[in-house]
Amino acid sequence: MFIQILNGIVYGGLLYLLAVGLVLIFGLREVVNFAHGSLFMVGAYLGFTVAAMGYWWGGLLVSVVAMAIVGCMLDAAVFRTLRKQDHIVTVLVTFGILLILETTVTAIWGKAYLTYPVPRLLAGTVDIGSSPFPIYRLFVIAVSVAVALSLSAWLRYTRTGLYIRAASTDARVTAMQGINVDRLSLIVVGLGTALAGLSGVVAGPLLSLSPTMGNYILIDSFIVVVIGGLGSFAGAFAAALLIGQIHNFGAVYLPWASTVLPFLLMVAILIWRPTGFAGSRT
Amino acid sequence: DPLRIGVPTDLSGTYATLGEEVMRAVHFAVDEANANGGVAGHKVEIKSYDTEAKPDLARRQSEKLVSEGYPILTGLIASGEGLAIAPLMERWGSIYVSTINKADELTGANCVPGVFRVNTQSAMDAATVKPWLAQRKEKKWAIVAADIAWGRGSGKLFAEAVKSVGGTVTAELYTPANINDFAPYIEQVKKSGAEGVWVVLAGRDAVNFAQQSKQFGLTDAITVAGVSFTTDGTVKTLGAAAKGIYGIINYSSTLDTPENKAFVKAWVAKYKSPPTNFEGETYMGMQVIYQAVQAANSVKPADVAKAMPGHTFDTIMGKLVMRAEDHQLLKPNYFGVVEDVDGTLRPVIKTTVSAKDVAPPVTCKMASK
Amino acid sequence: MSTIAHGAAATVRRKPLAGAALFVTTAVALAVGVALPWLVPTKIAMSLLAQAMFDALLATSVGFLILQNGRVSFGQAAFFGLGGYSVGVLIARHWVAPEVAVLIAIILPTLVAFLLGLVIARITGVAHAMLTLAVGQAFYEVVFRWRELAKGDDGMSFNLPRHLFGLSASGLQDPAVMMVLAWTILVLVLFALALFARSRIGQIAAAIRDNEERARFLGYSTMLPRALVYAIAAFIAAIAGVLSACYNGYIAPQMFHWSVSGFALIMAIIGGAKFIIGPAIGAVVLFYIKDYAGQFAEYWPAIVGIILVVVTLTMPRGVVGLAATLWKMRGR
Amino acid sequence: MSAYAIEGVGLTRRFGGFAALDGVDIAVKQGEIRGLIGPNGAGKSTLIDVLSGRAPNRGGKVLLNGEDISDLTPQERRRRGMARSFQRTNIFPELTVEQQLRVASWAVAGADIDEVMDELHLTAMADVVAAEISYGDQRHLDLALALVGRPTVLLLDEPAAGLTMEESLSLARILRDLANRWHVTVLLVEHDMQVVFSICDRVTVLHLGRSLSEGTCDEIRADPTVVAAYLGTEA
Amino acid sequence: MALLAFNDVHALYGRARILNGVTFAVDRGERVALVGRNGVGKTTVVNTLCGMTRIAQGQIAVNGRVMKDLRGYIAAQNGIAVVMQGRGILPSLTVEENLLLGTATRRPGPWSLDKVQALFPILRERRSSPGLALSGGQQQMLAIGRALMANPDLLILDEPSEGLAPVIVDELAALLVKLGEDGIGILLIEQNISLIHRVAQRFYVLSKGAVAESGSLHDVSRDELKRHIAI
Ligand SMILES: Nc1ncnc2c1ncn2[C@@H]1O[C@H](COP(=O)(O)OP(=O)(O)OP(=O)(O)O)[C@@H](O)[C@H]1O
Ligand SMILES: Nc1ncnc2c1ncn2[C@@H]1O[C@H](COP(=O)(O)OP(=O)(O)OP(=O)(O)O)[C@@H](O)[C@H]1O
Ligand SMILES: [Mg+2]
Ligand SMILES: [Mg+2]
Repeated sequence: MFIQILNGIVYGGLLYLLAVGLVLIFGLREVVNFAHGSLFMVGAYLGFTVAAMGYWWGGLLVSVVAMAIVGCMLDAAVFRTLRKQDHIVTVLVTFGILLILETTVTAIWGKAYLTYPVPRLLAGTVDIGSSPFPIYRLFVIAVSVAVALSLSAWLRYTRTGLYIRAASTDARVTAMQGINVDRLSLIVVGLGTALAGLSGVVAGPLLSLSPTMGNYILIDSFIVVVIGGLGSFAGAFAAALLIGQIHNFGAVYLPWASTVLPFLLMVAILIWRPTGFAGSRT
Repeated sequence: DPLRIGVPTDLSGTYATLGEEVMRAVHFAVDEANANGGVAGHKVEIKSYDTEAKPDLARRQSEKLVSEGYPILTGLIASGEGLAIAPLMERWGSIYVSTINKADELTGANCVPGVFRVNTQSAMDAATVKPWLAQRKEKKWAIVAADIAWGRGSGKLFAEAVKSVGGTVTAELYTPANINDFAPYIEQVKKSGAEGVWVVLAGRDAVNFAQQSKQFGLTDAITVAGVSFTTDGTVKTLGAAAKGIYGIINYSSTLDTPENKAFVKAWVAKYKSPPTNFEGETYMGMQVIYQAVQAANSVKPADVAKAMPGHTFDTIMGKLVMRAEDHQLLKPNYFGVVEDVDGTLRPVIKTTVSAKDVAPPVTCKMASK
Repeated sequence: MSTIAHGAAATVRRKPLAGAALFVTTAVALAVGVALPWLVPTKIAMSLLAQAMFDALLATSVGFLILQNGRVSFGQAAFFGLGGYSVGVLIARHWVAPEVAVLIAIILPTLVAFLLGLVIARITGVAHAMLTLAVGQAFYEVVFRWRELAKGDDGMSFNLPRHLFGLSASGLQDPAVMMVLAWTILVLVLFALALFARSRIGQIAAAIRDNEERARFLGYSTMLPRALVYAIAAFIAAIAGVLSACYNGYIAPQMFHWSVSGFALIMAIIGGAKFIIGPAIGAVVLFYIKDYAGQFAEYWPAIVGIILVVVTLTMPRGVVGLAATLWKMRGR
Repeated sequence: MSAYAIEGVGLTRRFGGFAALDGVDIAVKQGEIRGLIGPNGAGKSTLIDVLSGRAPNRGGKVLLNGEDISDLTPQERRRRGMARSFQRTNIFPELTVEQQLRVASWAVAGADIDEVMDELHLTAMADVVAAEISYGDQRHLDLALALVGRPTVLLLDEPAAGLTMEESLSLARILRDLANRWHVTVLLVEHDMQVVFSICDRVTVLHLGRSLSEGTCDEIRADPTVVAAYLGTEA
Repeated sequence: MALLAFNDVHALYGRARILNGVTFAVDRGERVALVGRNGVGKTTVVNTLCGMTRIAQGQIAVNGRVMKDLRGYIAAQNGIAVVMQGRGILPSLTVEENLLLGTATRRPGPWSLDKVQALFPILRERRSSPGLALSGGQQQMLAIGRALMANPDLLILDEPSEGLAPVIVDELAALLVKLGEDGIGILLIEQNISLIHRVAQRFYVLSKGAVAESGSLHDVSRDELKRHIAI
């Protein structure tokens, strides 16, 4: 039982890492980023390539840094250009980017599934209540909690955090206070994409790598974002943990409905509160 | 006039890796035939379109191939794709040689004159399990299977087999397709106290399950066996995590027949690594097409179709008969384990079950026109 | 007080196609439909055009929901699939007369959508998109797993009856016949939607889309008009599903899959979701682009991706939006 | 028919522990123009929200022509003749001025909109989408949406805000006209004292969620507490 | 050198030309009113300064420097604070966070959180409620307070009296006069003639997208000003 709860937290943590990037980008650019899953995938492949040379932690670093740069480029080249367009139009662009990224990765790394090694430091299992539990999974929990805490602290207590929250509500008004929103969004989209890279690497050893791996987790992340209340970071964290648990206990107790449970939960929550857990945005 | 074969297959969907194997085997067979002056004097030409493993797209792309003059089709992967185009063969005046679809219906309830199957259908896999199970000492088995028709069917047959040899099934878990985290299922297998786990998963699910059970120490603790689980592709991906996993093998490059040895040798010369199970099966499909063309001495699909039923084909698995009643090629099936062969891990055949013993019952009522 | 003539130099409303023009265009389009078998050279071209028309109907359904309700649906495949499955299952099982099966296949999704609309229409934006996705996937899961209904994930083929509505049903699987039929239906649907948009209820729906709260303070119940738009959209999707299922003689869970909904949405936006005809045009354009890109084997997604990026960066209002802008410029 | 067109009894609205409305009673006679004034945050908009059904009303009662309408939805209240305008402009941004007025008129049996457009200087921009007209014109439009179909009870939340002085006075004339000729009852929230004192029959002063005093314009103008708390030099 | 100078500025929204050659200037310590009918383009003047329109012709100079690239944040970084029409309160941020946003440019000066909260006590009382929860007039105070927090050289107010109770308008008038005397430039866009008369020294009348009239407020009576606006 306890192990199952722990497993739920692992999956929830992973979803959070991905969802929080979506929230960041949605907040500032109002972009529903369908390419996020494929950025996660690219991050995983980059990390994999370095890790395969024997530098696991180097892979992590390379992936995060490279994805941050990719994020900045994406913001400057695409999101900034489209900032005045209908949000639905930008969805189209991100979908196009998704297709391009998947094909590119296929061309470079091939279609075959790849397995990402676990770093030596975190290999093996520990016994939790006489049942072996992979150390690596505890690491996943640690990473997501660390990201959650530092991100909320950053957003809540720093000036940049205040500006980001402000710009996420109304970019025009925020700019009129003398804040360069384009630069801010470079940081934010870069950060969000870097987090996608981070989650790609962190998820790598749990999942197999394939050019479409992002698609299998993107929808769960969107559910997290929506249940959390669009644009809410704390809400996303709570929702991610909830979905993680639902996923686990659904698999155990309601296997025939396990795939629709997250959807049902979302429907129920939205009907109860149309703006999600923490939603006040209009 | 050339022999034109259309290859609608999945190049970008869920089974894109298989599609890649399909294409490699088709190209190999075509090059080989053309280097030898073609098939009965006919040069071989192929054309391929991506079906994304979606039935409606499979239909559209197949129709395009047929209309562009490639009326002999092969290479579809998902059973749904094969089932979707089967009824259209007559209208299009084309034939379909199935090499990967596993659904029994294709040559059973839904059989049609224009469809032939070269590969192993699910019922044949099921018949392979019992002889193997009888010789094992594990008596408590858990089942982890994909929650689709194939997984459910296989799981059920395995459970029956376990009971028939006096064992018990401790847990029967059906997993949705393409989930990311198998931890809850692994945990349940562990808790059930099973001595072995029977896995009916393919592709990404197979890889994820194997990798995660290794991390949880499951693979080392109990016997792991499965169907389609130990494909060459999966084993290659998993590396060391695959070692010691048992499984049904439909084709293996380690198969010890002279025809196969020649084929593997030529293959390795070209691609540097031995052919995978899907590559072997696809190649066999091409062999069957070629020989039917030779027998018919025509590339017209109608003539080729006439030459197929009851014909004996000379394949890499030996001389095999295309059963006239349902167009299923009667082939042997194998059981093996992943072992180290010349430094690489590969599924190695341990038990061979003869074509006669795995032959499925005929359920097809072919409306012969 | 003098009137404020100067300040009002802002954009003047786009006048909808004048009544007469609408009727003439429709008549011409119908005539073209009748002539299609002589215009389209080969059987396969006819078959492709017929299938492009199914996509166009589905995209029109998605676009209509955006235009009239301001709601982005990521699950319109639910009604497409429901239409297809209803007709397929009912005909295969011979539970009712085939004509009744067709009617049920169109009415059932419409009703379901109406009821759903009452519940989910008050949710907006991304959350709404996810909700509709959930609905679509729920249907998908059901047919995927309910093997007794239509063979689950493998899908099911079915034979058309000999006659439908007194006509030979085999025509439904003849590319030439299906092409003309689908074209005609599409034209009539677009015509009806144009009439709806000008009607009272259409404009009230547009007002509700724009500002629901104020519409209520003007005295409107906002639930019914929105649910009605859902129902109409589903009705169109269901027609597409029925046509597609009959043409293929095959139904599979993929009909419900979110990727079908997603592509329909993309088609609608590429064409220009702010125009009634936009989604249909977008669907046809994307259908042929994809078909063409298919030549590049597994690299087709990149080609489509690049086209999507380029199209949105250069014509954010869609193909029809660009055409409209060019048309206006010509007038100057 | 009740003597009062619109009546609120014990109206209360709380946000957490804070009472924005704390048991306010108000009753406006048929055809009367009642001014509602008070400091910022006194609860005026909240009162309008409760009367019009925008905000839930906990514990009090709303009567329209003597009939209890507390549980009715806004649309039902509108159909019974109650209309309102908004302090924060609340219009249909993507519809043209004429389109939205037309939609408004359909809800009340196709009333004429030309007169309203004319009176509120919207005719010149009839074909412009509302998002693109100036703020002041948007205020006009907001008011016009409430006036279409000549409701019997009008709840107006700062209709003159953002208008030029001259337009404010013309607005005052329109309201006076409505009340005199058509017996429309008006509850008018306004910080423009010139408007309030020129047309209101009586004035209610709200303070901290309670009714501070009520009386004729002269009485209110003379009330020292009102002057200190609210009017300042305007008195 | 003027704090802000518009020189024959022509500006467009999309294709619609709204400003047709606007010329005016505000200097340090000057209190200037910009008046005109509804829809004449007053807010557009502010929006143009903030880069929200396309300038077809003409120049805008801040502190004597001609601005090439007018983007949203540039005016603020040059010491111009704006109280926007419609207030521009960030609804999900708290009152205090809204105020702190005003200090984004980190300009030194007399105004601090404490002083602003002393000026409008309600902003202290409700400092941790979301901006959304304020009444209309309270939001207006918040918008004014936020602009003061920026310690601007030039304060632009677009109809600041809207929604404010008369006593508060009195206070606002006194405040603006005081600010002007302290050397800050004030550009007041208003409909409330009495406030204009109490605050401004000079006025510009906007009409047909250009300045039609200007002069000193000492020289015109309220009625004359009204007539000017109505042209
Ligand atoms: N959603 C809310 N949450 C918390 N408090 C609120 C909310 N809405 C309003 N209030 C508070 O209720 C009180 C009354 O607000 P209301 O808008 O009715 O004032 P008002 O009299 O209309 O003021 P103004 O003249 O400034 O418009 C105010 O103190 C306001 O801060
Ligand atoms: N986004 C926009 N797009 C097109 N035209 C616009 C837009 N915003 C305003 N306009 C037009 O510009 C003109 C000037 O508007 P502006 O808001 O500057 O007027 P204003 O003088 O501030 O009026 P008010 O006193 O009502 O606030 C108006 O006629 C309006 O129709
Ligand atoms: Mg108010
Ligand atoms: Mg203005």
